[in-house]
Amino acid sequence: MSIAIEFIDLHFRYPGGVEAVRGVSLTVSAGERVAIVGENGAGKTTLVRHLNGILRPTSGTVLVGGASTRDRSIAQLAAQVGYVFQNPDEQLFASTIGADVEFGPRNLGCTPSEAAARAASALATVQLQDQAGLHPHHLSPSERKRVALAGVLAMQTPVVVLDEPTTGQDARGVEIVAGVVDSIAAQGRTVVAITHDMDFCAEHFDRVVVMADGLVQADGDTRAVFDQVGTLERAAVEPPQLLRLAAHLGWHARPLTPAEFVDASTREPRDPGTRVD
Amino acid sequence: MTQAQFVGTGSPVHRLNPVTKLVALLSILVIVFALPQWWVSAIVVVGVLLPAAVIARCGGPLIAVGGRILLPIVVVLVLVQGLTFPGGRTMVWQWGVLSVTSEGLLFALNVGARIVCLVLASVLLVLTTHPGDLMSALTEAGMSPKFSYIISSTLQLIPAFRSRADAILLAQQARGLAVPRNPLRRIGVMMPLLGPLVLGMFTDVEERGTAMEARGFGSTARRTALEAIPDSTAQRVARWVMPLVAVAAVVVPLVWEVL
Amino acid sequence: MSDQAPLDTRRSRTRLLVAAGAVIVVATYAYLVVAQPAGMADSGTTRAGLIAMAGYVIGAVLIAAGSIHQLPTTTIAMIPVAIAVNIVVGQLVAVLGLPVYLDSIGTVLVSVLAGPAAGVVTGILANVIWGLTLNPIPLPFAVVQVVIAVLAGTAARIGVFRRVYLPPVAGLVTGVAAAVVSAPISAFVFGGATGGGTGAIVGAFQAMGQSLLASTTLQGLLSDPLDKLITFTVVGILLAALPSRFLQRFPFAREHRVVTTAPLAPPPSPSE
Amino acid sequence: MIQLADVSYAYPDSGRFVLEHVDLRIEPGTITGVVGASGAGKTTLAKILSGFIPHVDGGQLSGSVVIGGRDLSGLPLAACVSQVGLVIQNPFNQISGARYTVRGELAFGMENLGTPRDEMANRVAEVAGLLRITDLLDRSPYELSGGQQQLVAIASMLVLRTPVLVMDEPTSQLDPAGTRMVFGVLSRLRGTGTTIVVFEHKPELLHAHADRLHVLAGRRIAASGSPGEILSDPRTDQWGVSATRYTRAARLAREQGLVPAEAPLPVSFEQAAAFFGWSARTRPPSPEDAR
Repeated sequence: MSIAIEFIDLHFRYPGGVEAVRGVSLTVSAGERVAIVGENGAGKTTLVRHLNGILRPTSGTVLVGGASTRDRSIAQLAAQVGYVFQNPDEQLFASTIGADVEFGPRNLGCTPSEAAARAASALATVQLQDQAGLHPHHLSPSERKRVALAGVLAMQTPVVVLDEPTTGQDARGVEIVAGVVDSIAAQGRTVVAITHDMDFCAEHFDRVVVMADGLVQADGDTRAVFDQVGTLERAAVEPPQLLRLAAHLGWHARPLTPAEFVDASTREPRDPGTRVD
Repeated sequence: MTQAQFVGTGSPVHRLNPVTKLVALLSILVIVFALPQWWVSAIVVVGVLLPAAVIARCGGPLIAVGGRILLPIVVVLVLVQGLTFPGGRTMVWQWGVLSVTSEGLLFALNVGARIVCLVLASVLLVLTTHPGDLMSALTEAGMSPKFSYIISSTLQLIPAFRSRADAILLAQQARGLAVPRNPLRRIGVMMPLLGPLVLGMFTDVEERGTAMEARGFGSTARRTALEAIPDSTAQRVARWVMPLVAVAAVVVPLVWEVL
Repeated sequence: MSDQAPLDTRRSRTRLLVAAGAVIVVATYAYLVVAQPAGMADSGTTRAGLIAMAGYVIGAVLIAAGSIHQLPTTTIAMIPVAIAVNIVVGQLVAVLGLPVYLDSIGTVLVSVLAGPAAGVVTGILANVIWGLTLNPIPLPFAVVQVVIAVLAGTAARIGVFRRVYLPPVAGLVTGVAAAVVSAPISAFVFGGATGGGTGAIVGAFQAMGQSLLASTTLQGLLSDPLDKLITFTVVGILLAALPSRFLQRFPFAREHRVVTTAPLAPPPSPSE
Repeated sequence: MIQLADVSYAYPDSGRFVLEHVDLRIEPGTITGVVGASGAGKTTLAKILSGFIPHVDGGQLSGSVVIGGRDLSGLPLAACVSQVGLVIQNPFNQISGARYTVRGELAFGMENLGTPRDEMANRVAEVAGLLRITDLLDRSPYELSGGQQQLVAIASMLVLRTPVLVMDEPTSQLDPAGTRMVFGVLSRLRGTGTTIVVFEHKPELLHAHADRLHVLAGRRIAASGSPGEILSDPRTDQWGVSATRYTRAARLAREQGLVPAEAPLPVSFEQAAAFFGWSARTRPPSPEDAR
């Protein structure tokens, strides 16, 4: 079961007076993998916090599965939009990992056995299945972040929002998170991720939204968006390493992954010294 | 930012050494409680506290903060003691079973005046003294620097912990937490809310302890201070005179009664 | 009170300070309750308020000054976090709409894990922070925190937190003690009017013929025991959910086996 | 100079070793990086270097830890702390909160050690200048960005002028801007003679700033070498160490026979430009490319 999400001329002003989102209209259809990038303070988190009702629009509307979020509580929206927060220590509470991951499904009304089954499969997805009996605080910080991810995956929501999933993760942790993003999308569910890791973004997201000053500056296919050097510079966003290198070598191709880069290197013209800075 | 209510107007009262102001506060409390008649408190409020507030240019905040604290207390005091004061005998007003006694009202007046004086004096100190200066001055006067660390860092941690509590609530609601209607099952909801707060506390404690040791907090060297606290001989003299006046306020009535 | 004195005289000095403080508090309470100053009945022009205030505040200051020197840096670093938790727990509890404040969970946790001395300093300074930030009224009640911390630490030492049904009992006892100890301040300093709701209850008891002190004591007995019962119960649940990694870092908790943790794993031998 | 010999350690009540037979040698005045998967024992090694293990965390430590010619296990914590400054991962907890301005926070450590007032003022000004945070001195430490707070945390250790500075994943919680700020500080510290040991994940920045890298894997030092050698080593995946996309693309090109097998793999942007620029211009890379 997958649903679309839509922002219609969304404005949001914090009580302190700062207008963090200044008119955003955006549609994400079911099954899409969208990365939202931009400097801190660009309005990324403020935007996605409207999806599960944490924030309510100052003006404009947010549709999840066609219905407005205005008249539904966070707990109700939680059945459709799973939200993985940046800091796992602000949600892990149970004395074992398994019990914590079952918290979401139990709240959605799953029977204890079904919740346990969902938790087991979610922990397997993040490769923590054999630590289910451990206390969360006996794990390393990056493993705890994966427990929090499993806690939302177990709710099997049609939309999953990830806030900085790779921050504080080591190499293996990033690979596991990447695998999760791919598997969620493969099931036809929608993934919306906020990230600063441009290489992770290039390799695992088919659409990128660049935000700055509370507005969408660019939105489209990953390859196309990362080619708009001017827009990226204004939004203080560094393009992925391989794209920067390809441009520097004067290639026409815009490779997103190492494999694409090597493939492109065989086809690019071999004229010496054509270096475009 | 700290949670303290400090209002930095830079007035002469602000520039006083915090210990002087603290000694003044304590002396006023002793005097007001040693001479428990209501007019003593009234004189202190009108003669000392209000002028000081005007000089310190924070009369407005004093009335606002003081008022918010005092209003419910004074109203309740007058009602409760007026109507039900145990020693009440001479009826002043009666309506059905309710009767207000003059002794009750006098008791409420005496106690109320003292509470007003106590609250206004403390709030004035808090409004005119930055907690950092108060702590540095007390440490210089011999208080253990561990107190100064605890109070200052707590004041600055509270805003961060408030936002952490909000974040925990949001995170659990985002996982479908809804507060059950019947109170008994609400206790079950306690763990998902308090658990992260307390568990997070231990991680902080481990890191903060390490950071404090790394900064020589456990050292037994004679501590120094980067900022000097303003002081003057006049204030040093005042810090001896005021307590003497307070002691006199306690001793004189006792001697008077004996004679 | 600088830290230069050699260790042994410092240790004896801290015990002296704490003992002196305790004696003053007990003497104050005894005088006010037992001696029941005669002039109380007329117009509140007695010195009971001064005695209550001076005795309790001086006592609390001495106990705090004595206790602080017994605490190592890691425990000192814990206190600000515990006080912040104390103050912020109310924010989360408000969501549950329970008729309690639960504003001493941090104090009890510190007493149970790091010992009564640490709990005493946490409780007293939590009161001072309250006075500096919101409202000076709780300041004279600082000594009530001493009672809560000492009882919590003692309960932990005798193993109350090893059984899930014992903490509520210890909480009840502590709540009663807190109500009794705070009554003189509430009566003689504030005339029973420390807040809107509490004042009304005191009035009701006085209307039934109780003295001011008896009324404030009874009012305290209506609210404090329930609040402390839930506080101790919650602390018991939280302790059971703590990983052994956190627990074994507190010598007091380890020494008195405050929470039954599995016997310590034997140290490994390095592989060749 | 830092010298660890056959160091093994197990946390109390854990029953298993986190580090076994670790040998490590760090030259004075250098910037050394230590890489390894999360949970490989990086924080543990950082605490051993700074004396917090065993003095604070307890547990079972064997082997010798010699810094500046003295074995830490024999010294009281106060002496260790004067030798080695430790910057922890979360700047929020490094900041004591005992003072209300950055200036006061920087002086706090020196006040505890009884440093004379004017010397404190000089050192605060000097370190603030070195780290370019002079304009933050009068602001509250709690109103800064993550990156700025981490600079304040580093400065608060630098003012104590410890010969060694250990940094445990200082940028793990920062965004790219904050990360660049912190690593930028490293290059400016090179001239001060302080020996710096950084535990981090970020390959491109380690390659740019570290003189030498050590890999922590399998509870011991699995490899040591220059950043170029370590970060292009085929075993990085097995060590749980992240390689740059340049290295990954170059390794793929080598596996597909597009470049000679012995060609050293690039780590940085410049090296990769030369490496793939070569593939376009059919010229074998010169040795100094593989710094």
